[in-house]
Amino acid sequence: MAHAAWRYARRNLSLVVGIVLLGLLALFVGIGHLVVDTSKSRPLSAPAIRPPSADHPFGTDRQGRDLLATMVAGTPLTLRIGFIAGFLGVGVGSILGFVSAYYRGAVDSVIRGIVDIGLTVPGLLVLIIIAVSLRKGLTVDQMALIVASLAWLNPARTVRAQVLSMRERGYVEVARLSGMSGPEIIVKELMPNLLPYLAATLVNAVSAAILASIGLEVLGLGPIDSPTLGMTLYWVNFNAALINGWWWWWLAPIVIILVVFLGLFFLTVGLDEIANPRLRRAI
Amino acid sequence: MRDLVVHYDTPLGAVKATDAVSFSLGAGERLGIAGESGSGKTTMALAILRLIKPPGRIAAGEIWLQDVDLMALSPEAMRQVRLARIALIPQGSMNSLNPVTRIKEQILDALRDHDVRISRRQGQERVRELLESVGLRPEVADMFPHELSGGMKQRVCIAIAISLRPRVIIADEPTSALDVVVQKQVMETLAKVQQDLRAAVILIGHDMGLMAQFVDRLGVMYAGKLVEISPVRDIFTGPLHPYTRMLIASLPSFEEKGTFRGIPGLLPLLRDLPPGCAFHPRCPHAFDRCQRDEPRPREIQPGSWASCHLL
Amino acid sequence: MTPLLEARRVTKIFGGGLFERASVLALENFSLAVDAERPLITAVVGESGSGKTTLARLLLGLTAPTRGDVLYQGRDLQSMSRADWRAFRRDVQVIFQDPYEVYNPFYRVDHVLTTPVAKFHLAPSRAGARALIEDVLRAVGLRPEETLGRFPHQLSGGQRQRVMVARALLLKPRLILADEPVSMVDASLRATILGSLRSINAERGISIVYITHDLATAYQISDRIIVLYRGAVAEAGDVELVVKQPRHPYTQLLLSSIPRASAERTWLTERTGASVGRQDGESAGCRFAVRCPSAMSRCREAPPPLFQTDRHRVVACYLHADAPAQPIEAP
Amino acid sequence: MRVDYLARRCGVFVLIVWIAATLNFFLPRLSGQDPVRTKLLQQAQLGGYVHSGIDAMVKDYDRRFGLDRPLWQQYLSYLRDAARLDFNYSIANYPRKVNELIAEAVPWTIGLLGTTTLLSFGLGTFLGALLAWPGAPRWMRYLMPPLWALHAIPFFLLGLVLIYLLAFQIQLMPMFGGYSAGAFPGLNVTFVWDVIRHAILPAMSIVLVATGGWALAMRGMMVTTQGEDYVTFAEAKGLRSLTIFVRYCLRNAILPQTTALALALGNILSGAVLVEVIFGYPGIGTVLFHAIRENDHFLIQGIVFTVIVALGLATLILDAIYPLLDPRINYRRT
Repeated sequence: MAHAAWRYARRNLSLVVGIVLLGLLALFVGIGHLVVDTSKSRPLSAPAIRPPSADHPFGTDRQGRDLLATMVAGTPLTLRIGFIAGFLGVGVGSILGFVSAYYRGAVDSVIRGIVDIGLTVPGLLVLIIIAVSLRKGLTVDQMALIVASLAWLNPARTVRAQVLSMRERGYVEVARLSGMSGPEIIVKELMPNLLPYLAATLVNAVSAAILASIGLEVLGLGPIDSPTLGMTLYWVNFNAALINGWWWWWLAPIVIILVVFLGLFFLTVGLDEIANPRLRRAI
Repeated sequence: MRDLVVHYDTPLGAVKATDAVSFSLGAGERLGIAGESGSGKTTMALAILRLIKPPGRIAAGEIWLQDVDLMALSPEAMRQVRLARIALIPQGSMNSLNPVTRIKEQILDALRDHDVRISRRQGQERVRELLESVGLRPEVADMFPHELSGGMKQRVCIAIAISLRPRVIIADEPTSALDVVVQKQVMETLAKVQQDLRAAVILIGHDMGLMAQFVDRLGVMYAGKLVEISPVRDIFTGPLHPYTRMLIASLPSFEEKGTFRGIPGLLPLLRDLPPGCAFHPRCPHAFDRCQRDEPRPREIQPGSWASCHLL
Repeated sequence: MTPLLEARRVTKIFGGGLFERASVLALENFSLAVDAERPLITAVVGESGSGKTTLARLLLGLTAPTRGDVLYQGRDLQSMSRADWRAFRRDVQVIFQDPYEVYNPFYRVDHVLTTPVAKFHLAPSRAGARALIEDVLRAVGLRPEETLGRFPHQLSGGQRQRVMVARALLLKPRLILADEPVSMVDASLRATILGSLRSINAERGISIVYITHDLATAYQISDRIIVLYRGAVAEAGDVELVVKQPRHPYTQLLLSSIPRASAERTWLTERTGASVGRQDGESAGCRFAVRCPSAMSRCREAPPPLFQTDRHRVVACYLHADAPAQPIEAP
Repeated sequence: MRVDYLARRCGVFVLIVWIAATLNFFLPRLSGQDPVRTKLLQQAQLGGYVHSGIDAMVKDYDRRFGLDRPLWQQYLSYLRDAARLDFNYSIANYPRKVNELIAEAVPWTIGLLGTTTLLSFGLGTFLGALLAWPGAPRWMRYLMPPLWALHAIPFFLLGLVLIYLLAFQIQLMPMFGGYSAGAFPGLNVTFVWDVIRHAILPAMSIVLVATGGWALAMRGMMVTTQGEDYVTFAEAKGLRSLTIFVRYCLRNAILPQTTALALALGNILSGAVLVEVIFGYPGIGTVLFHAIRENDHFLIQGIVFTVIVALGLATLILDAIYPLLDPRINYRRT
């Protein structure tokens, strides 16, 4: 089994790169929680504006947070928002996509209308309106729900397109004539072919959700007192860390965010390769 | 064509799509190449025009057009040969024409790229003349491919093919996607334009009836090899190669009803061909020599060649 | 005796809904009765756009008729109970045209055989199921050890189509509907598959409706034939009569257009008429009038009924108006 | 035939405008109390630095959206105002109207967003097409991996890195704002050059990321197109490879690319807002950022409505152009 995995890995490099990047991130957070006292991520738990040193490897910020502790505590929170919003989005989106593509009719045109218009409206602005209206001490999970409220649009569109093309295939009709019922066909005939697409759409949704949540936080609409990556960037901007030359303050969150997005991006490309490999069949 | 060998490199190793195919074509002659799927007939056609794309490549063989060896030509020289001297009528599939440009542009761009200096008005005139010669109304010039029926699209392809008065026209299953009534009209159009140009035609396909009624000489391909090539009357009165004989026998005829004589066994996979003669697993007359060495094509009767140990 | 499956004056119109402007008349006033006691092979021949695939979907209950009804043992498909539908699915099976489309790439080919066995409880045990599957595979000339356990893309088009015939046999149906079963299969394998269809009909008494554009294979395999032109029956009856002495100008045109695989040269005529453009206009009378060499003014007024010119043949053409006209009912 | 295609597209546009207004009206009221009123009242009771205008605004607000008025009447008057693009006064910078603030910021955003989107779309499409063309120079193949990596990064992240490298360390470019503090706006060369210098970094952070995306998409489309039958027939016609590349491959591959542009406008804008915030660029993004900070609800709603409508218009224009590229459109029902 290992040999086959290795041979496949060589062919699908981007999948490997994606997994390695996210693996490193998981290691950093995992070990961090063992080694670092994450309570130091709260303000006034360390001397302010210290460049990286032995006792503060990532340095400290103006409000006296130890940046290493902030990163170790904040990264899982941002990822948590991404995963909750991503899973919710793909869950709701794929069900709507399935229903509208498989049962067609009025349901399909309504869902298609909402999705098409929804995708032309800039998501961030709608999220801003929502966040501004609820601005009384957001928690991380509320943030995830806000982002999830629009995260279902894209999955619905891609799943609907996939199911539409699959539904016309002959094997669906043969299954029906072999005595399979509607739901059975969805689970047994359509689902297995859809899984690789679903996986790629999920990773895309998580990535988009993280981007949206960081966007809101940078604008100051995030959970004010939690050490998420986006909020760190908000304080960086708020305190003009760039102009004051405190480079360590924004370097840490940016490197981690880069690793998150690059990892998710290569993962999506790898999963796409599984969903429709270019070399379908040898002669 | 002499000993043409085309390889397709696949992860499982090189596959011989055509293996040592040789034949000659006289001026104005109609040569048919019949074969089932995977027999290499389309590969051979594309090889003549040197349009084989990776992972395929022409491994060996020569292709002579009168006194010019096409293999030796530079890419630019070969480009000029295409359409001007050897034209292709594509498979009857529905998108051989550029979906977003009008018909007249698709005729004129071929003339322009072959450095035919004509004014706009002469161009329109030439387009109208070509469309008329294939039985299409002049208005078709300003239409888009999606506005034409299957038969009309094939007629446009014929018009393009004859626009530079080529010496050879290769028709690769030109009517396979058309209904039988429209097919007859299109083939009659092809016959007329061929006579006017006195051009040679290579008709590639799997419909033996079409071959019987259209071509002068017929070659039969099996698993990348030309197993028989003879005048079409001889092939249908007395086929030499067992595969040809069984292929003709399996055709549904209107004479005797209810006779189903299929060829047993399966079409061979090009990547693991049986040793010796590729047809021996399905051949009722196979004997030990057939499994050992590959038969060479020999002239059994004047003008009739076949490669089989029985003959 | 109520027929196993009957189409009575079925008409199907696509589109014409709120959005689509043009409505397309796919099939008009079509009748056919398949009676299980006399298992015959009926061929339905027509060019693309003649409505033959629509007919197949109507007979299988995959689409509903706009007018007229499709009856299974006297009961209208559109109002059948779940139990009736289960019986219908067992009794009426199908072979589709495209051997590449009917296999789910995720599963091995066995999936197509094991599903009906499980769904319709055709075998008491796994061993029983295995034996049943191997038996039907041999019946269509396939060796089980060479076929089972493989993925679809590892089998040739011909093998895959034969597995579909085996699948149809599993349920011991009383009618198999074959929609262009051999048009995508190579010539050498075509005869083998048609041969197995013929023997299934003869040995197992299964009626077959063979839908195709290829008049030659229709002649080889069928007992009676229906020629469709743009959704309407042009000629129908005993296959020897219709093919050897065609009465309808369209049938004659079809027969004369087929290039015969023989040494005599009869096909190419010097006449190369201009291409008839895309006929979109719906003519009121006979659909074939616009292309018919012997069209009369009468042909353009009203669509011709079916005239009974022989005991076993009807023709929808005014050239035979002297024969007794018949309400549109198959022989 | 084409008229009803356009009519339907305009219908969609009007629908988008209505949705934008409805979102603006209902979303804030989701949490029961009307946040705008509470903000106004809070400001009014603050006293101290509060300017006198607030009381006038509170009375005016109550007149139009008073609690005694039924919700649908409030909604109707809101729609009427939205139709006239009148979004009341800006709470934070009274007496200036929301429209004025938006009008000042819009040219900056259009300048930045318009140029970067067209630049990245054009450059990316051209680059993607070239990458798929066998005749392309060899070294271009090594352009792919960096384009790939850049494509994954959000705009504003690259912005931060660029500021640090090119503005802070090397002081090559201005770090902040739309023009130097002292300069007074006017159509003279120095000011225009000053604006361009300020716009370089924000523009780079968008173009470098977006170009990769368009190049990737176009390369994929070109590879598929090159496999089409009409390209094989074009080669058999002996056409020059440039003719095939432009009139057969590019001409067909550009169609899905244009559709993708229409779909991507929303995301591009969201990204650009953040870039403006990071660079303090005086466009819609920064105005929105300050409005959020000061809870200036009228300004926020004004900006959101204007942006959604602007994007709806851009999509409408793209939809109108599309049939010119693809003749099949006005034939086939969309």
